[in-house]
Amino acid sequence: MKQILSVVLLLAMGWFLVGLVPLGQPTEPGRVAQHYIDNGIDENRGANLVTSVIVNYRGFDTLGEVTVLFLSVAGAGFVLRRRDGLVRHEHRPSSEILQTGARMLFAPIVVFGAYIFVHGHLSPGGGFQGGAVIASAVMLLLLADRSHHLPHGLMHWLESMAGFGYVMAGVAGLVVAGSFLSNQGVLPLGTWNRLFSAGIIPIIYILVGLKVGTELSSLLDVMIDTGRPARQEGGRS
Amino acid sequence: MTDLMRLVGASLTFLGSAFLFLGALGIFRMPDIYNRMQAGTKATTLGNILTLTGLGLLAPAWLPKIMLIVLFVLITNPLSSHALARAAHRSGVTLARETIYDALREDEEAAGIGPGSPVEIDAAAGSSEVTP
Amino acid sequence: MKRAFPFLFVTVVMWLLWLVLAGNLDPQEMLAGAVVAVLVAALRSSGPCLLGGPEVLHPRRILYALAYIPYMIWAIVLANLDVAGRVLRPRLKINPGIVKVRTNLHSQVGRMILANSITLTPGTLSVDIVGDDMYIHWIDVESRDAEAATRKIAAGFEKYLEVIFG
Amino acid sequence: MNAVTPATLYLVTAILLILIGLAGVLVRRNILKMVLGFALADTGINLLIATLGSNPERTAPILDKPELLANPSLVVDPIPQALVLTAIVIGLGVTALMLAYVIRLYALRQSLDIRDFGRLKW
Repeated sequence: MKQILSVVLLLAMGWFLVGLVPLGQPTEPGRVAQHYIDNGIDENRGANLVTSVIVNYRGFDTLGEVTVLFLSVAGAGFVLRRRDGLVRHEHRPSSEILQTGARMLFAPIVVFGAYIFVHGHLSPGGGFQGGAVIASAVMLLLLADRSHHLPHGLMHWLESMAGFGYVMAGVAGLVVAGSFLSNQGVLPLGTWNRLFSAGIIPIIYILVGLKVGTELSSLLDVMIDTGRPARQEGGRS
Repeated sequence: MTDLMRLVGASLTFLGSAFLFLGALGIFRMPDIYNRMQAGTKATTLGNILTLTGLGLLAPAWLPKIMLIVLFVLITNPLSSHALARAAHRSGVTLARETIYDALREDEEAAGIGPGSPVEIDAAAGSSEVTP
Repeated sequence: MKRAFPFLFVTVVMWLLWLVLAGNLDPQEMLAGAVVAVLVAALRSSGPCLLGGPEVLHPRRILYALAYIPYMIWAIVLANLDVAGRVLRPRLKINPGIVKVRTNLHSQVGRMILANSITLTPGTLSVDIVGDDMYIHWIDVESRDAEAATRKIAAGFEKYLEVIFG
Repeated sequence: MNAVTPATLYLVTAILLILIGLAGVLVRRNILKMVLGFALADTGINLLIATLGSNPERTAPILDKPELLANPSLVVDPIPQALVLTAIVIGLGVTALMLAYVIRLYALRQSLDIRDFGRLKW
């Protein structure tokens, strides 16, 4: 009965969605977007307009987004902190070949992640993507070698400093140009389409990349280190 | 020049997809996980390399990055299949009926551990110590 | 020098990787790449300890490494023709088993590359490594003897890898 | 709607993804599969928003070529893409938190069946 009900509900919702969406009509940018497109280069010098929108025009939202990510990681860490009902994994080293490969690949993957977040204002990519790539390198290392310990002190320091730096960049805009996270006059805007351009945008994206990378790495560390249930039997699966 | 390069690039891409298809067919036809992985790993590696190289010839600006991807695939693809095969053998996945010999099982049994046992074969034999 | 070499080597390789990714030689890119390369090489986890000393750049080793590339490509092509032949035949012609192969490589990277090469060449797949014994799944077992299997499967690669990784 | 354009295909795919994901949440009893359903619906919504901002006659909003710089009206609306980027990150955070709770719940009852967690049901 419930199954049929849910199918009917879904069909109704699908019908509603299909009616809501303008199928097959190309959309033109709205008034705000047209302003960003026309003036984005003059105001920010970042070739990637999406980055300009995220880090500058809607930079305050991104600060909130970074906070949400931090809170969810902190929440996951808090939920998984208590270990009652769980025992630690017994230590089973993986193959020597795999460990060597993981350690060999770690550095290139981190460089690739750094490349992505440093070039966030020039090409597709940015702090969140680059941070995720770096976290994938850490995951590779952790999965290949469970005995590997992350430098938690360094990571916490980096993470807090990155968040602090983001807010400080915003305050600098407030002091110099009179509005939080303003990009005018804080740093020279530079030339279009070169690496050192777009004022504080690359700085903020580098900070976001470091923050996301360290946050996701600690999340993976907590999840891998959780252990398995003490009892195996019982319960429908 | 450009026409020739387009032709070569398109042919390489086609050849690569043919090898990828053969790999998929191999996974379908082979009897057990190890034999399937044999077909899968080799065919996907060469298939990827050929497809990517063909793409690089079609768009020469991408060639350096594509060579990086090829190198990455060459390292990671066999590594992952090694990890999968090892995990399969450790958790006791049976070999195909046609299999004639299993040295690893014999050595594990000689060391007194069965498949899926949490005890490490090298810890039990006390032989190898991996030093970083 | 001996202590600093792995760090320098990783830095230079990462810097070159950055320049290939950036795709141009803008001095700004070179500067940023150098900063990132030094930082990454300074990470303890980035595995400079996998390398030996400066002797890895001996010209003889580089020459053998260059010769290894076409040898490997040829082996991969042969492997794929082998797979294609087996898969397309109406009746599967397989005679599989897991054999033991002995390696006398000591470098960790060398052993990894040996295992990868074995996986990519005709009819063999590396399953496990315990000490100096590699367990190889062989799709068409010709010999159960470890010595003969080593000669048949690994010797060709080891000839090169022994020189490259010492 | 005369011809099937790529945008139409994306929209249909997006709606199907949303519906499949919600169906997973409603019908499945395994909590892990419900989380997967949420993630699937999330992807569908992202695809929907990104497609709504697309236009086959325009290109990506990255002005990295001189001809684009001279004529910026050749690019699409950047706002939906920025929104989707934010949504992906928030979705990741939500999924991570859900998975952490799944691990805790499994430790609590040794089960992932939603029927074993009926205490709050009225």
